[in-house]
Amino acid sequence: MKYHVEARNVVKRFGPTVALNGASIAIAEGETHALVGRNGAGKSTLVSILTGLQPADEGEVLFAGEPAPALADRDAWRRRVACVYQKSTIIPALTVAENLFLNRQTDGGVIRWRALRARARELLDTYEVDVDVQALAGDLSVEQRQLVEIARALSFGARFIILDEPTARLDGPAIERLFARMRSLREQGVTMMYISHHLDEVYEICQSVTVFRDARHIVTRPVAGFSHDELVGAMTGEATAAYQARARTPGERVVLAGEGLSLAGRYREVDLAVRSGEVVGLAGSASSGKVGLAETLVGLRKPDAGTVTVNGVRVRPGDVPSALRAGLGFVPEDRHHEGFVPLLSVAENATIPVAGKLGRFGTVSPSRQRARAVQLIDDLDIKTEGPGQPVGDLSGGNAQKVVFARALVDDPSALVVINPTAGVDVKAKQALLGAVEDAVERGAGAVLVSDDLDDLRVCDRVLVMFHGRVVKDVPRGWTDHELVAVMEGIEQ
Amino acid sequence: MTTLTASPAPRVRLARFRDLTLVPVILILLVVGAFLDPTFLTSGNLTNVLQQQAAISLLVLAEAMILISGKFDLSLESTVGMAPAIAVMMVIPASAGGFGLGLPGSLVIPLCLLVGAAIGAFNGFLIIKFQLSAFIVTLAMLIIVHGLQLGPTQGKTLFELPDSILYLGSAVWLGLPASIWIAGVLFAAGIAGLAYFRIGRALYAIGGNIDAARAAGIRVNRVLWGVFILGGTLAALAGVLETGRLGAIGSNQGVGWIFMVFAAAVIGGVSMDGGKGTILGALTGVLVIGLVQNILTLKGVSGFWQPVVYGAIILVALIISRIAGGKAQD
Amino acid sequence: MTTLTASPAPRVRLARFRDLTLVPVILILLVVGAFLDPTFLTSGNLTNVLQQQAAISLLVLAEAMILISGKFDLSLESTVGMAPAIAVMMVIPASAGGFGLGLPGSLVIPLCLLVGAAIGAFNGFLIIKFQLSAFIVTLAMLIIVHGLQLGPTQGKTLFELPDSILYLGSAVWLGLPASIWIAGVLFAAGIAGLAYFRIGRALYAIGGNIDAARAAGIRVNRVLWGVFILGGTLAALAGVLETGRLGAIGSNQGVGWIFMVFAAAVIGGVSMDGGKGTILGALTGVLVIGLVQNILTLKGVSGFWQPVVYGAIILVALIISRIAGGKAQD
Amino acid sequence: GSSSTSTAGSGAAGGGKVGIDYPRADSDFWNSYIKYVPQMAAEQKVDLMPATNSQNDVGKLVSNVQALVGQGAKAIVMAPQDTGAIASTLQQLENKKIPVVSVDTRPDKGKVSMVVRADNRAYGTKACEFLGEKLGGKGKVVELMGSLSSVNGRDRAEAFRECMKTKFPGITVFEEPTEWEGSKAASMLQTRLEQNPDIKGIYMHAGGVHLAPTLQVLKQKNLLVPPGDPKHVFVISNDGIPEELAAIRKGEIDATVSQPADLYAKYAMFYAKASLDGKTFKAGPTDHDSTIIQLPNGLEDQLPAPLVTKDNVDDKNLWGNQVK
Ligand SMILES: Nc1ncnc2c1ncn2[C@@H]1O[C@H](COP(=O)(O)OP(=O)(O)OP(=O)(O)O)[C@@H](O)[C@H]1O
Ligand SMILES: Nc1ncnc2c1ncn2[C@@H]1O[C@H](COP(=O)(O)OP(=O)(O)OP(=O)(O)O)[C@@H](O)[C@H]1O
Ligand SMILES: [Mg+2]
Ligand SMILES: [Mg+2]
Repeated sequence: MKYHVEARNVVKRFGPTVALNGASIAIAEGETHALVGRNGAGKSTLVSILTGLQPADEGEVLFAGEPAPALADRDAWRRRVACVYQKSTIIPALTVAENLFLNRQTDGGVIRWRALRARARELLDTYEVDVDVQALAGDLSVEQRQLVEIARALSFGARFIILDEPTARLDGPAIERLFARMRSLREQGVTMMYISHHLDEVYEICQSVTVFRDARHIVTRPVAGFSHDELVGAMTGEATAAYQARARTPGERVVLAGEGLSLAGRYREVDLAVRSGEVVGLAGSASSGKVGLAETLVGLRKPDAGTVTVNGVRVRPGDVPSALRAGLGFVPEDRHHEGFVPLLSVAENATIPVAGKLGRFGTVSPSRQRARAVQLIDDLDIKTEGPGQPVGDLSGGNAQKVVFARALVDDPSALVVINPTAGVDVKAKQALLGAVEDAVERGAGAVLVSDDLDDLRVCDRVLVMFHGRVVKDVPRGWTDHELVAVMEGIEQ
Repeated sequence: MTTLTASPAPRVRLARFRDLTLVPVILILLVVGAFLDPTFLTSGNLTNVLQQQAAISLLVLAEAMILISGKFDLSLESTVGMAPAIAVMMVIPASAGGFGLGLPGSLVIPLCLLVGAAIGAFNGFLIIKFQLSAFIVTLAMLIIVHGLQLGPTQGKTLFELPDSILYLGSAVWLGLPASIWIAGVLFAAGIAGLAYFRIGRALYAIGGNIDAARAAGIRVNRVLWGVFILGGTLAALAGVLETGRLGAIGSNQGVGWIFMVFAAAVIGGVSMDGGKGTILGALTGVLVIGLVQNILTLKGVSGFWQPVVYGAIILVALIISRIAGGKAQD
Repeated sequence: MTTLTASPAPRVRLARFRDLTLVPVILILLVVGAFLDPTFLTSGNLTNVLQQQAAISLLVLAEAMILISGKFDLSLESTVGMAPAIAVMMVIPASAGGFGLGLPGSLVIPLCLLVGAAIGAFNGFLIIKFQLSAFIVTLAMLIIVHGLQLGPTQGKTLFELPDSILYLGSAVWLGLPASIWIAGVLFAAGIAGLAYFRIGRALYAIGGNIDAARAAGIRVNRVLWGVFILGGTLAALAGVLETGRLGAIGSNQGVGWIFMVFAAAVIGGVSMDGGKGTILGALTGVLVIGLVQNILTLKGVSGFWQPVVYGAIILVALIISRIAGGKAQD
Repeated sequence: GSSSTSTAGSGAAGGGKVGIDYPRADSDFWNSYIKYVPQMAAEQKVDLMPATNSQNDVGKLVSNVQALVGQGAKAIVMAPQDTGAIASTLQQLENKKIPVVSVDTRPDKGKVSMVVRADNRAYGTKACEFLGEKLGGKGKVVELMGSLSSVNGRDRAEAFRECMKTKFPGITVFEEPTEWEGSKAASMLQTRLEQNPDIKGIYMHAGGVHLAPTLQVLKQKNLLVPPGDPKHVFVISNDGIPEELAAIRKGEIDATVSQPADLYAKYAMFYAKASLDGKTFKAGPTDHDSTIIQLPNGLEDQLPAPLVTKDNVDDKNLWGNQVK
């Protein structure tokens, strides 16, 4: 059998961490090959080795049977492989057009900006990405940025493309467009490696799948005939049941309320009330304003009009500390941006909101901090060397769990989580959704903003937003089709 | 449970060592110094080194905190001369070059610290409220504050000073100059404050990711403002110590210090990008610089070549601490 | 299609304007200057301003490129004096203070540029290959390079210079000083290079996100090294222009410039964090600083208060450009 | 009565080590001084320690003095550029009975056994008188000042200002604060000439830094013409470095006040050794064309600082004619 790409017995260590321990993968010519595994299994590390960003400590990489080019020869790598990295490689201070054609603005000689913009617009049009090519990439939403990265990677004309969790930040229609594109590339004979924590996507788009666990290769099999449970079993090393949303009866007390909230360009005249023991979903397609609304509830944004009440306390608009003091916990949309301080430890990141309660006279007792962190690491099953490891060194999903830990650390009575399971593996997803439900069972009320319909299943009701307004309050028991129709504005 | 708590221990110790990458450099300097000059290792000489570095070390302490919180303050060096000069002029009679306000001489130190705090507050105001670049605001303030000393004093040295401002910089407590005690206590407070206090940890969070710090409920603006005010106050106190050591306030007091302050902080492991470094590390940086200067003075290296030797030693210290620390710097 | 092309047009214009937030400041200065002194708006005086800023503007050009690529170079100011001094000493006879190598006088400019390039290359080597902090490496180099001028010259001013090194800084071409032409051409090249060439755009990419730049296939180390070498060469050329303007190489040539260089670049919109700003913006920064200095000289503001006025104007310029630009600075 | 200041040495007897600190290494005048010192010390058999350099920073000067004393200096020669901030150090040295010779500057407070210095106020006055006479008491003059925070710069500026005000009220003076920087001097002079093309006189505080830029600006403006020409701008300088003397010979500048670097070095060594030998001096004229005056905190030997013009520029005794 001829493999288009092969990695053999790759070992990669980061200090004491072994990210890859003799892992191998072999991808056949022209197939779309899934790589799955729990957070921290070593997937992204393999990606950086397959794209020549990092050297492997041991082992080898082959392209079409030939040894990989030297690390310094970036052009040779770029001819062989294009990649959407998990971590953004967008340069915020440059325009979208320039980001799309970075380091290939011209074949030589003077850059013709007008032509470049036209090419960029054309490229984005083929993906139906509606952004101004002259906007600065830093001004785009997380989702738009991701689309730009995907468009860029696919535009190289490389015969091998790696997509590391491209859909973690995309909503349904965008994912559909991506898949359509991937199918047509496959018809042209392009080989792809696809990483995702959404296993149904793996079944939808891939032909075979490789599972990594604990830095090792576990199994490679065709997707057909590999049952969902078997796959999850291979990833986790144990039998895992699908997540069952729990039934509850919400209380009467309103723990989180917004009245008459408006923010120009984002949302208008929104009222909402979350009761104790209730999970309220917030759904909507791109630009519906759901994230902006959620960020207003937690104080990250200041509304033009309206008030937010947490636990009966009217919080100062646009003031996070006053919302936290009133008993709120939240998970922001972008963990890299607002979620964690990369150089600080897991323990420290998780306990910032309760730093005042971990010692007397303004001190923070390191032992109490560590004890609290160890408990959170246990609860949320965070894979880390210990509470002292900097969060910047964790894998994406584990960093997300740390952000979650920070939201839960003060036992909040109101919880706002935005795309909480972005980039989180199946089992961790259950842990995180379980953590939300646990908090709610302890009497909290929660708002869950998500593009992922699976996440929304834990909600007691889902508020659907469209063009900045709440258009419908959908009670539990909806089908995917119904909800999507409302989100697209097709049915009211 | 035991495995979890047991494993991090070595890491912590390693992390602590990372702040102390200059310790080998200090040891080498001590050995080399002792070898080059018999006076060097005498307690008298080492006390002199510490006393000479006391004032500048307070600036390093201030700058380290400001850098850790991700900001920048160049104007500290001008405060060293201006704050005591203005404070003194408020209390001495017009005949001795003062404003003739007739305030009591005992007020001079509080006034001086107040002036320093006010400069810090003004810096903070422009940088935080107006969202201006810290580098350029404090660069302009470096020039302005120095001008605010030159203008009123007409460039003259103030040498008729109230005793109260001379005391701290020249007194000896328990056999050691008071300025060493003061710097020592403040550094101890800084080390503890940044390691074990909520407010100190907040500086790291702000410097490491200001948005995350804000989202975690830290009152970022308030903390940053406080740091600038504290920085200005420490610079004014450094001015008090320096004034006592020199017995007068020259119009150039503090001028040119800021480069050495940054050098000490950065070779001591404090990052210019914020969120990284410790006060203890900054202290080792101060010591390295003080020892190098002392050795060069003792050896009487020609004034022309002194900068070359001096700069080369800083580079070597940097390389040693890079190798000992094992991480790329920024 | 028309709607698509129509909407972005105003954005371009806006983005361009963002580099030019200092234009209102320049206009205000021109009006105020004309109002304060009749000489100010004469072509003779404005030519003088440009000539006086020519040398420092080359440093600003160099520093802007280095800052845009996310690095830092403080040592440029020392190169301004050291590179021409060493080059001159290589060609003049020992009796005039040279090394007595007997090289022909026509080589002095190439030698000078070579020395500048070598300093840049050494900086780049330490920063890129050794991964040391750019700030502290170039701070040490600032001291060392200046020492490498003081040492060989024994601190003396070099008065006996070959004509070739005096020519560029003192010649007049087509009615304008040659140094203005040279600076103008180099700025034009810099503006075009950073706006229309891949290599120039690579600087933005590297300064904006070095990992992304590397992933995009940019040879990051090579480009950075090139920028440091170019920076050193430009600083040496600035030294040639300054030498020609002053007719001698004093031991303090260039000393103290670097603060003004940063001030010009940063008020001109170049970010200290890398990846942001334009050469055109930096040029407006140079002009603002030159005009302010000229007006202060024309008005004969008292030397003691001059720094206060000067610093205050920089602050005001900063605030105006902040308001005109509408974005927080960093 | 006059005191004997014969240089006849009595060997290295009663002596002890002399520590010396140089104020800076970046000006031509001080570099000449630095070159003269070891030579003069050898001539007078002074046991000189390796010199320190305080780089114009009084904080460093204090540290350096501490180190010198720590290494066994029995007398100190210094040139404190900041005359106030050295007071407490002088106090400490007095307590330790270590005599101090201060060169070029006169400390405001604290005991000194001798100040060796030319009178900087006299420089300003001489320059004022020279320019005043040449310009016939009217016209415009540019004064390129040194650093305002240096005493010497301030003394020259104040004396020049006072003299102009009282003796030549018809002359307008433009004071330019150049911070001893050639670059600033060139820019300021160029701008001022643009504004006032009828400027007829220039007073430079320091030939070392101001000479070349001034000549370059005058040349660019076609003002570098011989004294007879109506366009001539009269230039008087300070320091007396060889290049100034050469410029006087060429007629490019008209005069300079020669600051005696050699005598500074010679008498610094002389008085340091004398104080170690226990010799004392009294106010009055000396045997080397100078006068010792009494200060509240010691004595000052005011060395002669001759005005050099085309007439006496070839005088062998000028220090600027002795170096090469
Ligand atoms: N630069 C680094 N320094 C230290 N440790 C690292 C570094 N990069 C990755 N690791 C560690 O290597 C392991 C594998 O990380 P990797 O990012 O490959 O996981 P992943 O499978 O992509 O996980 P996820 O699904 O969460 O993205 C993790 O334990 C992580 O903490
Ligand atoms: N930083 C920003 N500056 C300007 N406009 C923005 C910014 N972020 C988002 N927007 C715009 O605000 C509108 C609402 O965005 P919001 O993020 O609240 O909606 P959303 O439903 O979460 O959208 P998405 O799913 O795309 O994130 C959209 O038109 C979006 O493009
Ligand atoms: Mg990953
Ligand atoms: Mg969104």
